[in-house]
Parts: sequence; C-alpha cells; structure tokens
Amino acid sequence: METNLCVAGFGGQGVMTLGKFLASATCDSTDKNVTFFPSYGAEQRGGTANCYVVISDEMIGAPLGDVMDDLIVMNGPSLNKFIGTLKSGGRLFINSSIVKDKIERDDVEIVEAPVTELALEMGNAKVLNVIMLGVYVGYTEVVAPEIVWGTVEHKLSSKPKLLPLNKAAFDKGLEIGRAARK
Amino acid sequence: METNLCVAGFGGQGVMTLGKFLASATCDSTDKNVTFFPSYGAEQRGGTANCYVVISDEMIGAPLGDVMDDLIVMNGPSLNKFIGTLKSGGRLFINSSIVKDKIERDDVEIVEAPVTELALEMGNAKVLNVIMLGVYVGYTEVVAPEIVWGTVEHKLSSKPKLLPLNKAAFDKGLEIGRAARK
Amino acid sequence: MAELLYSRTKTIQEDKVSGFCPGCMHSTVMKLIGEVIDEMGIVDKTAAVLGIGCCGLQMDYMAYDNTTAPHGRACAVATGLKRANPDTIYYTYQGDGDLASIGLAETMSAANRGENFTVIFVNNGIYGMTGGQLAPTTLFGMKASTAPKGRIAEEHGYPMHVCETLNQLTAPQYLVRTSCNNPGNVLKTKQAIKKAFEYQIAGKGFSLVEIVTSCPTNWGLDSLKALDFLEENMLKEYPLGVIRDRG
Amino acid sequence: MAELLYSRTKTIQEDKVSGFCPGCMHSTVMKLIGEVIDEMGIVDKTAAVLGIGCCGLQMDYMAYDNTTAPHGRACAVATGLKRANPDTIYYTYQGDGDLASIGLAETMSAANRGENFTVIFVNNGIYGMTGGQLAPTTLFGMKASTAPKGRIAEEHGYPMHVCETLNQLTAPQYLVRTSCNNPGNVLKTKQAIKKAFEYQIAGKGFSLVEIVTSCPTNWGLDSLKALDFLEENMLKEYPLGVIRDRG
Amino acid sequence: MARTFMKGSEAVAEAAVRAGCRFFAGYPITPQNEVPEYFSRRLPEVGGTFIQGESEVASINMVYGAASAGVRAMTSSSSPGIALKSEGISYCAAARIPMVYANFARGGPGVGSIQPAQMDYFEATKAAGNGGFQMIVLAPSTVQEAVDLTVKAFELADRDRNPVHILADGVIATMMEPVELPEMMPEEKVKEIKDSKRKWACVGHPLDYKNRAWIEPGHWLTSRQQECNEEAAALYETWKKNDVMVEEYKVEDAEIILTAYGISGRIAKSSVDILRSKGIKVGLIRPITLNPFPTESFEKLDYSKVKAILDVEMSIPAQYATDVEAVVRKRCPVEKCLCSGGNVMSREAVLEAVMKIAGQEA
Amino acid sequence: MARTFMKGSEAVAEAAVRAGCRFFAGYPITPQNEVPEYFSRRLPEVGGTFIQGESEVASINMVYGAASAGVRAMTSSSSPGIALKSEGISYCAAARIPMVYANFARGGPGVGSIQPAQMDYFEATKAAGNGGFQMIVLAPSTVQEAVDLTVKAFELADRDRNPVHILADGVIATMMEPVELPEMMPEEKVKEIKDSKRKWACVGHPLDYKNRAWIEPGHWLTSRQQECNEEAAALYETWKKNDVMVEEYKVEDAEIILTAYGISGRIAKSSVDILRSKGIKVGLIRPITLNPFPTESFEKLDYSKVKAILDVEMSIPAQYATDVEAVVRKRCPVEKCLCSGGNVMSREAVLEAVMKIAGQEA
Amino acid sequence: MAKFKVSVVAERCKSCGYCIKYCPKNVLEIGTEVNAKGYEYVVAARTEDCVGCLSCGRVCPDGAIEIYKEGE
Amino acid sequence: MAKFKVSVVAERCKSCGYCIKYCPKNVLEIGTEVNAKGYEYVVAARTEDCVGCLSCGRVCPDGAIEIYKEGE
Ligand SMILES: Cc1ncc(C[n+]2csc(CCOP(=O)(O)OP(=O)(O)O)c2C)c(N)n1
Ligand SMILES: Cc1ncc(C[n+]2csc(CCOP(=O)(O)OP(=O)(O)O)c2C)c(N)n1
Ligand code: SF4
Ligand code: SF4
Ligand code: SF4
Ligand code: SF4
Repeated sequence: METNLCVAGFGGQGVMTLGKFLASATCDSTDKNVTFFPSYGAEQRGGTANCYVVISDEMIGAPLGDVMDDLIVMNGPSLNKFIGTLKSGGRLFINSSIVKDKIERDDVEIVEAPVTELALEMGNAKVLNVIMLGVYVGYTEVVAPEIVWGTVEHKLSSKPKLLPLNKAAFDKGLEIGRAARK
Repeated sequence: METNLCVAGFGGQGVMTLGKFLASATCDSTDKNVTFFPSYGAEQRGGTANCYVVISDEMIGAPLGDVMDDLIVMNGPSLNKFIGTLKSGGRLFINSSIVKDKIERDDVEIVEAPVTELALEMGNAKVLNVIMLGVYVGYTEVVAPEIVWGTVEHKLSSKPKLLPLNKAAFDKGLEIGRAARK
Repeated sequence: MAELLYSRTKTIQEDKVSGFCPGCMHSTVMKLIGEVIDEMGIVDKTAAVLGIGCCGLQMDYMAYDNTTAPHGRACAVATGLKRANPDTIYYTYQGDGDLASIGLAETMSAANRGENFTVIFVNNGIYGMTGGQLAPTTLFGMKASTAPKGRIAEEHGYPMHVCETLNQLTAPQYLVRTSCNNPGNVLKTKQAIKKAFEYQIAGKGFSLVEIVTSCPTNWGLDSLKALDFLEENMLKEYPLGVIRDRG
Repeated sequence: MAELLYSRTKTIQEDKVSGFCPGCMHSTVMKLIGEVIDEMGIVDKTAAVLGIGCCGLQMDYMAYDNTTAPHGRACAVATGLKRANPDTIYYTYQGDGDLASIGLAETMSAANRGENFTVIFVNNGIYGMTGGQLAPTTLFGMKASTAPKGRIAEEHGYPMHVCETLNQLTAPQYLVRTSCNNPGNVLKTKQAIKKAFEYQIAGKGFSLVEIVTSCPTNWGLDSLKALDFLEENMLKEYPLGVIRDRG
Repeated sequence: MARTFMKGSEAVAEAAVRAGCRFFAGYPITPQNEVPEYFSRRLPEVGGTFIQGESEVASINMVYGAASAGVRAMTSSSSPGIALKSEGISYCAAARIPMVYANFARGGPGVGSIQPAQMDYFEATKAAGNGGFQMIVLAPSTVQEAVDLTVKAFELADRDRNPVHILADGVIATMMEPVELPEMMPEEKVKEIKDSKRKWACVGHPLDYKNRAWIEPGHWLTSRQQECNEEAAALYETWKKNDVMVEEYKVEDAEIILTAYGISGRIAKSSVDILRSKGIKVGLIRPITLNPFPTESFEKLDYSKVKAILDVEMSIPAQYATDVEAVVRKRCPVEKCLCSGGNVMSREAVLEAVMKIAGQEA
Repeated sequence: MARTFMKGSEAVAEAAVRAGCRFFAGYPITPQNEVPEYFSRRLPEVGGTFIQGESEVASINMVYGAASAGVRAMTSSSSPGIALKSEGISYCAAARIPMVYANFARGGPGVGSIQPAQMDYFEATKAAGNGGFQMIVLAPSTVQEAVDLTVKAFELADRDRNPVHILADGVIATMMEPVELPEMMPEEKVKEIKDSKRKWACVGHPLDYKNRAWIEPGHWLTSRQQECNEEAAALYETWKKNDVMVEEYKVEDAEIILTAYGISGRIAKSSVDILRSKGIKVGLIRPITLNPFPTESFEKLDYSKVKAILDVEMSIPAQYATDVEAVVRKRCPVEKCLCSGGNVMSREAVLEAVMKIAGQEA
Repeated sequence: MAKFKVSVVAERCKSCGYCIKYCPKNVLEIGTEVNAKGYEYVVAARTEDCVGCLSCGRVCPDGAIEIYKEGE
Repeated sequence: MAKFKVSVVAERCKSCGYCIKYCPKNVLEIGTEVNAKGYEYVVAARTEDCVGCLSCGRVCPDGAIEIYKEGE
C-alpha cells in the first residue's frame, strides 16, 4: 500500500512543516517507508509552496507521484494547480476559510476545515497548519494521532511555550477530521 | 622523396630562424610540401633549442620524424641528444667551433664548419646561423641557394642595414658547403 | 480630469507582479532603473546584464532587453557586449555574492580597464536567492546559514567595502553608495543611476552605484524591522555618499 | 683553513642549475626564501605553493616540499593546506599574472579572510612563461605581445597596485614592497620575507611581500639594461616600502 | 540501528563527517545548499574546518590543498558549479589527490533550472575536466545509499589516491527519508589515516630532496607525463575487475529490461512489480557505479529472450543510453523514456513506455 | 591562389578575421599564445576588438557577451584553460549563442605538459560543460584544414545558433605550413551578418516586451527548459544526416583500417602508402567532424574482409577508440596505437603496430 | 488647493508597510483582504488627506501605488 | 687584515653581469669559456682584491658565487 499526499498553499502557511511532521512521525513510529519532498521555485517567498509525502509498505519509487491519493489545499491558487492530480476516489482537504471556489469534482471525498479562521480564533494565525495536520490524521489515521503529536512535541521541544497552543490546535483538527470521517 | 631535418643548438644561436628560412624558401619557390616545427621547453631561455623541417613531394605526415635524414648541430649537448636519430647514411652538419666531441658514428656524412668563429670574424656573432644555412644549402641543394637567399632578404627587408653582412655570411656558408660536397 | 503623477514604470511588464519578497529593495532598484531609462528615453537602446541571484527574478518582469551572465561574470559579459556594440547602453545588475565573491576578479578587472558601462550593485549583506549564506559584505552580528555564529573575524575576515576598494584603481569615474531606505534616498539613488548612465553615454568609462538594501527574508526580519536594521547597522558599516566623481 | 662566508643555500638541490633566464630575479627571490627558511631552521616544516608561471621553474630546483596550484589559485590551495594543517608554514609564490589577473579573486578573498600564510608576489610587469603578454602590472610604454602598442589607458586601464589595493582590506597584517635590484635591496627583501614568516609562525595572519623584479627576456633587454629599466620605470610606478605593518 | 529522518544533503554531510572527513570547502548553489550549511555547523564540533570558498573554483582548490595535507576532504556543488570545478578536479586527478566531490545535479545546460536532473552523466563519467582522467563515479538512488556510498567514496579515494565522484541529483539532495547512519570514526583512526599519508603530503619533510613531498599536477617531461597516464590507465583497468557495483532486480526471466541509475533507477525499480503484476516480464539493471560501468550485467543477458531494453533517464538528449547501446551492440533495441530540464521522471511515463514495448495499452 | 607559409595558430586567427570574426577574447596559454597575439595585432586593423581577458573564465564570458550582440566572436585556449571555460561554453549552448572556440590541446590531465596531445576528445565531444549539450566538433589535421574549418565553423555557428568547437592540438598550433587563405569577407557582408541577428541580439529594442531580446541561459519553468533541451536534441540529430565530414583513404580493399583524427590522422595517413608498398592492404578513416561522428564510414565496411581496425591516438587511456568500438560492435578487433602526455605520435610506432597486426616483422 | 488621489494595485502589493511608514498624512493602511499571492494588501483608507508628496510611490518596491492629481 | 676568496661555480653562472656591476672592487669579469648551458660564465679574475662584502653573492640570482674567508 502506498499513499501519495500533496500539501499545497502559500509560503508562510507552514505547508512544509505540516508535511515534515507527518513524514517524520511515520518514520519514528513505523517501519514503513516514507519520503518527504519539498518543491521549491526560484522565489524565496510568495507564490505557492508545496510538498509531497509518500508513505508505503513497499520501497518508494519517486518521492513525488503524478497521481495523488490525498491532497491538502490551503489556498485558492493551489486548488486550481493541483486538483487535477488527485485520483478518482482520492481525498481532498480544504482550508475552507480562504478557498472559496467551487470544487468541480464529484469523484473525490472532500473534507473542509476553516483552519485560518480557527487559528485566528485560537489567537495565532500560524497554527493553521497544525490544525490541518490534525484534520488529516483524524480523518485518514494514516499514522496514529499520538505518534504524530509526539513528533510535533519533540520538534517544538526547544520552544516549550508553544506546546499548549499547538496541542490545542492539533486536537481541534483531530476532532474535525474524526467528525468528518463518520 | 621526403627529407627530415633537425636543427639543434643553444637558445640564442638562431636555430629556429635557420629552420624557418629554409622551410619558408621551400614554400615560396617550389610546390613541395614543407613543414616547420619548433620544439620548445618550459624555459624561455637556456638549454637546447631545436626545430624540425620536413620537405616532401608527398603529403607530410608528422612534422617531426623519429629518424632524421639531416641533422644540424650547433652545440655539444645537442650532438649527444640527437645523434642517435640520424639515419644511417644521413648527413650531419656540425658547428665545429664549439662541438669538440668525437663523433662516434661512421655511417653518416659529416660536414664541419666553424660557424661561431667565422661569425665572430665577420664581426657579428649572431650570423652564425646564416652561415650554417649556407653550408647546408650549399651541400644539399635541397632548395636553390638563390631562392633561400631571396627569402632571407625578404625577411630582413625591414632591417636593410643587416643585409650585406648576412649576404656575406650566407655566401661564406655556401662556399664551405659546396666545397665539402666535392 | 485626473493627471497621473506616479505609477509603475512602463519598462516593467504591464501584467506581471514581481517575484521579490515583501519589502525587498531589489524591486525598488529595478523600478528606479526603469524610471531612469524611461525618462532618458533610452529604453530602446539599453540592455541589462543580470547577475545570478535574486536579481534574476526581474528577467521576465522587466520589459526590455536583457541577458543573464554566469554567476559573477556580469562584468565580463558586459565588457563583451559593450566593446562589440558600443552604441547600446549596458548595465550590469549584481548582488554582493555575485559581484564581490565569485565575481571579484571580473568586477575589479573591468573597473581597472575602465570599461564604459554601468554597474548596479545591490548590497544586501547576504546571499538572497540561495538562502542566507555568508556574503563578503555580511556584517558582524548578522547570522548566516553558513556562518551559524555569524561573521567571525578570525575565520571570515571583515566586511568588504567595494566602493572603497575600487577607489584604489585609477580608471573608475563614478563610485557612489546610496540606499533605498526612505523616499529621499530613493530619489538620490535614482539620480545616481541617472548620472552613471550619463557618464556612460558620454563615453567616460566605468561607473558603479552601490545600493545598500535589506533582505528581510534572509535577515529573518519583517520588512519594517529589516529597515531599522539597515539604518542602524548596514549604513554604519557602509556609509552613503559619493566615493569618487571624476566629473 | 677557509671559512665559507656565502654559498648557495642548501634548500636548493645540490646538483641542479635553475631554468631561469640570465638575470631573472625569480632566481634571486627563491634563493632568498631558501636562505630564510634555512636560517630560521624551519625547512622541515615549510612547504611552498607555487603558482603557474616562471616560478614553476623552481619546483624541481628547490629541495623541500612543494605543490603547484592551478594558475591563479595558489591562495585557495594554501588556504586549504594551512587550515587543514596549521603547524606547517606555507607560502605561495606567484607572478603578477597569476596573482593579480586570473587569481585576483583568490588573492583578495584570502587576504580579506586574513588567512595565516605568506604570499610572495613577484611583480615583473609581464607574463614571463608564456612570452611577454600584458599583465595587470605592465607599465605604460612597455610593449607586450598582446599589446603591440603597449598599454593604452582607454583599452587596458592602468597598472594595478596590489599592495595598495590590499591595504583597503582590514585583515592583512603585513604588506611590503621590495626589490632585488642591488645588494641592499636584496637584503631588505630577505628581511621582509623573514618578517612575513615570523608573522605566520606567530599566527598573526595574512602577509604579502611584493618583490619588483625584471624579466629581461620578455622586456627584450639584456640583464643589465633590464636592471636600469627596473630602477628608472618600475620603481617609479611601484615605490618600495612598507605599506602596512600591524606589528 | 535507529532510523533517522534526514534530508539527503544533510545525510551525506553527516556520513562524510562520520567517515573521517575533516575539511569541506564549497560554494552555495541550489539544490545542495544544505550540504555546506550542515558542514558549517557540524565540522567545528569535531575539530574540522568548513570554508565557504569565494567561488567554486576557489573551493575545489581549497580541497586540493587540504587533501594535499593528508586530510579527508570533500566538496560538493550542482551542475554549473561542477563545471567550474573541472580544472581543479583535473588537477586532483593529475596529482593523484584523494578527495570526494558530489554533484547534486540540476537541469541544464547553462544555469538551467534549479530542479533535479541527470544531465551531467557524460561529464561525470567521461570528462570531468581536461586530460582524459577518470574517477570512480557512484550514483545513489536513495538517501540511505547516498550515505553508504559517501563512506565508500572516502575509502576508495584513499585506496587509489584518486578523486571519487558522487553523482546524485536534486531529488536525493532535497528529499527526506529514514536513514541509518554509520558509526562515527574514532578520532585516533582519523589521525591515523592522516598520518598514513604523511609520506607524500605537503606538510614539510626533513631536507632531503629525494624524499620531500612534491605534489605534481603535471610534468614537463613528456615521458614522465605519459608514464603517469599509463599508471592511471592501469589503475582504471583494475576498477573494471574489482569495483563494479550494480543492482539487478528480477532480470533472470525478464523480456524487457529497464535500466537506469540514481533517482531514475529507483523510480524504474518501483515499476517492476507493478508491471509484473500485469503479467509483463520486466527486470531492472541499475548501475551503482557509473564508472566502472556494469558491462557484465548486459553481456550476460540472453538476447534471444530479451525483447528490448528501456533506458530511463532524466536527460534529453539521452546520455547513459549511449553507454548501454555500446554494450548491447544492437543485440536488442534500446528504447528510451526521457525527461529533462528539472522535470522528475514519472512512474506513469515508465509504465506507459514499457506497455508500449510490450504491445499493450496502459 | 598564393601559398603563404604560416604558423597554424596565426593561420587560424587570420582565417577567422577573413570569415568576419570581429571579436576575440582570450587568455595566454601555451601552445596557442600566438592566437591571441595575432588577434591583438590584426583585429584593430579591421575595426574589431581584441581583449586579453583577466582569465579564461572572463574571456569566454566576454565572448558570450560579444556574440550576444550579434558579432562573430571567438576564443581559444589549451586544455586546462578549456576546462575553465566549460561553464561559459555551457551557457553559450544553453542560450544558443553562435560562437567559435578552439582548443589547441596539450598533455594532461591537470597542468600536464605544454606539448601536443589529444587527451580532450571526450571533453570536446561529450561534455564540454554541464548539462549534456553538444556542439559540432571539427578536427583539423593540417594547417590548411585548420584554416578551412575555421571559416566553416563560423558558418555552422550562425546557421545553428550554437557554439562550434575546433579541437586541434599543439602541433597544429605551432607548426608552419604552406596555406591558402580564404578571401577577406567584405565589410558590408560582416555588417549584414550582424544585422541579421538583430532580432535576438541584446542591442536594445523598442519597448514591447514580447519582441525584446531576452537571452536566456536557463529557464525557471522546467517545462520550458525541457522544451529547449528537446529543440537542441532535434538540432543535434540533423547534424548526423547533414554535417558529417570524413576522409576515407584507400578503404575499399583494405584489410587493416587505420583510424585517427587530427594530427594523428595525418600521421596515420602518411603510413598508408608506405605500408601498401610493403604489400599490406591498409586504409584510413579520418573523421573531420568528431561530432557528428562518421558512423556510416564504419558501418559500411565489409567486416568479412577487415582483419582489424587500428586506433591511432595521442591519449592514454584511449578515448576516440571508445567511439570506434561502439560503432564497430566487435565485428572486428579494435587495436590501439597510443602515446600521450605531450609525446607526438611517431610514424614508426604506427608502422610497427600495423606490421604486428599483419603478422609481419617491421 | 489641488486634490490628490492614491490607489493601490492590489495584486502588486506585498504588505511590506513602507508606504504606510513614510506617508506623512497616514493615508494608507493594511487592508483585510488577501490577494492572489496571499498578501494582505494595503488600501488608501484616507485618500482625501493625500498631499501628493509621492513618498509612498517612491518607496513602494513593487510599483503598487498610483497617485493622481485631480483635475481643477 | 683578513683575506677573502671568491669562486664562481661555472655551471650555475648565466653571465647576467650583476655581480660585476655590484662588486666594489672589480673582482669579477666575464670569462671566455662557455658552460654547458651556453653561457660565458664569470670568473673571479682578481679574487685577491675581495673585501668580503658579499655583494656579488647576494645579487647573484643563481647562487653561483661562493665566498670564503681565508684562515689567519
Ligand atoms: C556558478 C554558480 N554558483 C552558484 C550559483 C548559485 N547561486 C545563485 S544566486 C547565488 C548568490 C546570490 O547572492 P547575491 O549575489 O548576494 O544576490 P542576492 O540574491 O542576495 O540578491 C548563488 C550562490 C550559481 N547559480 N552558479
Ligand atoms: C588555466 C591556465 N591558464 C593559462 C595558463 C598558461 N600560463 C602559464 S604561466 C602564465 C602566466 C605567467 O605570468 P606571471 O604570472 O606574470 O608569471 P611570470 O612567468 O611572469 O613569473 C600563463 C598565462 C595555465 N597554465 N593555466
Ligand atoms: S531573498 Fe532577499 S534579496 Fe531575495 S527577493 Fe527576498 S528579500 Fe529580496
Ligand atoms: S621569462 Fe622572465 S620571468 Fe621567466 S625566467 Fe625568464 S626572465 Fe625570468
Ligand atoms: S510599499 Fe507597496 S508593496 Fe509595500 S505595503 Fe505599500 S503598496 Fe504594498
Ligand atoms: S651574478 Fe651570478 S649568474 Fe650573474 S654573472 Fe655573476 S655569477 Fe653569473
């Protein structure tokens, strides 16, 4: 079994971190193969930023596939750019706070979460990616939520002050994701 | 018919010029193929300097052969270095003013000319190469002497003052060369 | 009827938005160059030789002739262009890594020959495009991704002063250091660029305009904090002013 | 019993004769370096990084450790050697083409970093080994095989002053210009070399000894006329003396 | 051993340090900026030296210097930067200086693109600089392999007194994968290795010119130069016998052989089982050493059974394919599945190309 | 036409000027110092520009600049200097800049020796820089051919908007031979050629960004980069059909085929008649274009008659031989007669090698 | 007295804040909308206060600002 | 007064003339013999006049000169 995920959004929305947390957690907790592949343009900032995570029981070929099983979209331009890569039956996770376009496909599962708003509500715009991570993990259970949180905790260990906020954000996301699954 | 000539001596003895005059004259006056190939070391001065002239009715392969038909030797070290390349039956021209070593080969024609002394006698040490050119041409008649002189004249045309001396030097050499031939 | 007092120069492609980071003064400088060549009416006989660095983000943003030189070699490429084709106005546009690290020999040699083109040198004290590595102009106390403890005198030496060093050479005609940190300095930068181009048109020889700028992204500061840092630190190390003007 | 007062230094291979031209002061300089390291007793922990140029004629003439750097890159090679192996005393030995033309970036960058080695810079105003091409230090009125009319300011710019340019940088410790045109200056050159080595041993950083010499062959003069030319022209353009001594 | 989740560029740098590398000089260039950045943090911790050279030219020469002092030294870059280093590499090869250099290749030619490519194959295997020298060229296809080959590279370099080249690409540099790192080499061993090179290293020797260190990147005597060329050629011959590394996967009964190196090799490999599950008998030959070339893997194929060989390569025009064609000698067709310029090979494209050869619809 | 007795390096420079070359930038290096020296005297006479660059790197980039302005431009160097130019050459190829550059090769690798060699064959034909681009590579074997190929080089460069490479050697550079020079191109024609490039040349254009000159040595869009690679690859394919130049000498009935390029080709050729006079049926295949390779000359041989092919090459290890082997495909043995490092191939060695194959004593 | 108008080309603005900092009349402020590049672009909230000094236009790196003088 | 002796290693001398120029006592002169490299090497024609100033040795590029102080 191989899962191909693409996470896409604005630079600054933490899409790379989201992908890295997930991939890292997989590495730490399973003996699955996992790759994380960031996609950079020439620009240091602006435009869309995206990354690919592949999780597999077999060896992984390309760390970026042509066809995605899962797609996390954090802004409008990314939706347009990547929606075509999502396989039929694939899962689409949307930051519904700012992605307002109608989704033209009816052959995919759609999970919406207003993560920008939720993050602002929680008092820090930056945690939107951790909320979305929660949503994704809650919905897919591709890796156990505790493991993922453990990884986040570990990566943030140098900034312990940020932990409670991030924990809350992650849990909020988990909740949304789990709810959507049912 | 292909003639391979090597001219060797100290830097400063004008061996390159000698070879160039001869090759140039051949080009100007015949439709033979002719090549001139200088051999340089890393040093700008000192040590031995030498060049190769090949004159041929056929196309010329290497502009420097392994086996020489003719060898002009202007100093002692060059004799040692090149004597082995002279073919059996080849012709050896020696600056007998400073090459004092006994020549170990008896299978070659030897033409001796004290060109350093002669040049000094003529009042300019530098013309020793033109004397030797005369000797070589006089002996071998590989190119007609007038043609060779014509080339020398042409090359020196920017310094007309030098002409009489060089003419005298060339004639002197011719004379020696012709005498040796008989 | 409203009269347009100020808008983006026509030398920038109408429909494009630059790829520079928020607050990056590369964007200001390239805008100013465009304004100058527009005002001087020379846009149809001007061509840019872009270095490699964030300056390259302008190649499909500007609207006139340009080429990209290999990293550091803009002054050599411009030498070839200008000598082969003296009627066109050429300028190079280079960052500090491009001009003063890998391209130091090319920059100094062109300056020493007194080549008749203009160098626009954007000094932001860091490697922008590649992500914040140490530049020859990096200040003490400024962290770089290849100098985790910042510049250390014993290890990296001291910040390099390009204008002052070039001032040791005889040939250069106009060497000036400006900034874009406020409206007044923006105007001065524009005037300096104009003057440099005038020198070139008059056939006077080598001119270089060094513009001290910020790189908010790689300084790890937001635009306004970077502006403060620039004023408090960069301008101290790199004082503004005319270093040489042969007139 | 006769006491030997002076003879060729033992740091030169006993049975060899140098390949330098008659009167070439490369030969003098390399002899002096040998004398210095001999007198300082450091020959077993010294190694030379030879540039490419006539200086290469010494590689199998000198008797101690050496390597040859790619043309112009001696300062980079020495940087690698010294940083990897700080206990050895390293010096580079470079001509003007090597150091100030192709190697300008390497020279200046090493100087700017304050690398702790010594540069011996032989300035003969021309490319020796390749046959008299224009060097950055070629004087006006000196013909070169690639500048048939000699240096022309508009085309080639002005003779480059290496010590003065390096003096713009903060890190260098000792910058001095000497010559070998007479016994007194030979002695001064030797003292300068010694001092530079002492700086290195003390870990002080970058030092450069520029030695103004003649290249009789490519100046097209015999040794003694070249000596006159050196005194009348080269030393005018390149005045001798200590440019910097951080003490 | 524990798996660590690491970026390729950083894993290579860490592996080098653990293999005793104590000197790195390099110049930033995407997509391998993390290599110098990692070394800049890591080397001081182990008493090593990191220098950001003023250019690629300076950097390779710093490495030439450091390695000439007997220290395990490394540099890395990406395509245009590698080209700039070519004279310096040639000097290292001429002077027989052991060092390691890595190319995390990107789209070309020229400044190209900053995305991954395999367009420097010929440069790496045939002409990394002037003068026809050769190096062992190692081509990792995973981060783990990059780590293992980095360690191997230092060993081979010292064994042969010759530079060793790691030809990777932008994917290997920027992707993260779980990896097992080698043990840290003990300091005594690091010192021992340096000391073992003292004889020829430029570190100063007692005055006796026959035993001094004289590191010569060329020879004025053409006879001596030729001798050195002959010695080097003889060394290169030994590689063919001793040092070929290749992965063969399900080749025995294969009718279509995929062949690819590095990142393409990995992508190709992941296609094999998919294709087999569709009943197509596919196998893979993946050279791990590009030089020496795994000639035997192709020679031993039963060409009465092999329908075609498919070269999978991120270079247009194809390069690696040329070497494959040379060894296959028209015994079967060599087809190509190519992309270039920074585009990463897609598995779909590989599957499609194979299907086409097999005469099936995708 | 009158024969002039000229040194190869100077003849090439004069031929370039007559072919309309008006810009040369180069840096001194033996054995081709006379090229820049000659240009420095000659170009000002015709209103052209000579610059001694501060380095090879600067020089190639000056040529990149001058040619980007539409002027016929050239540079030259010898082996290590050519390596330094490799990034710049790659830029020219990437940006499709027509220019000509010559390598008068010397012994290598590294600084090597200053004497003639043929050790840069792979560099010239396979990897003159990063990114897998190609150039037409012309290999003169006489001064006359060097002159003719120089003129041809400028034509091909402009035709293809691609750099063209002349791979010569130190013998061609320093020997003197009688030569017939081409006519001087009239000034109007020189101007016309420059004007014809105005459209893409970086000389300033009216403000209309779709029609501006934009000389791009790379592309941030990988799709565009790949497109350019594909266009270039398509161009290279046309060469194989249209541009192969080869000399075949007494090949029809030959049982032993000598094959060699450049100076070795000439030496080999002069052996053919000598060997035939001894009753040995020898022929010669001498590629004049090394790229495109004269595949057909080898394909059309009757391998039932050909006993062996003898590669004559001034490179150890052999390089050109590899391409010969690839096309011969083991249909007959490919033997080698080699020297390197600055030693010039000796005809005696060639004769001996052939005798040995023929089973005769020399 | 002449009247001026300031307008911001939303897609060009990157929210760097330079114009706000240097406007002597506090004409501009960060808006609440996000443009295609993801930046909360500046708006000319008090365009009527503009005195036509051009400061904002000059310092704007991205040429996002247009300034008009209203016809009499 | 001490006595000095100057001797020239013939094979090393390249006849540049520096030593002659700088010898205050005119001890040296160009000889008439040519060495293996083709140079008319210098000879210490008046070695008895030497005052041991070492000038010739210092300026000799090629280390051809040896200077001795004779034992008392
Ligand atoms: C030969 C070569 N080396 C390295 C690079 C990678 N590179 C691209 S931009 C850059 C540095 C940019 O820094 P700077 O010149 O200061 O300009 P900035 O981006 O800061 O404006 C480097 C090293 C390259 N493209 N080519
Ligand atoms: C990369 C490279 N370019 C050019 C050369 C050829 N070359 C050898 S020595 C030299 C110049 C020597 O001049 P300089 O440095 O002034 O030293 P000098 O011989 O005058 O002492 C040159 C250009 C080379 N060996 N390598
Ligand atoms: S990285 Fe720095 S220099 Fe580059 S565009 Fe961003 S702010 Fe400007
Ligand atoms: S050419 Fe000049 S620098 Fe070279 S050895 Fe001769 S005199 Fe000295
Ligand atoms: S200066 Fe320009 S880019 Fe910056 S906030 Fe103001 S309008 Fe936006
Ligand atoms: S200085 Fe030395 S080389 Fe010159 S003439 Fe005197 S002894 Fe001979």
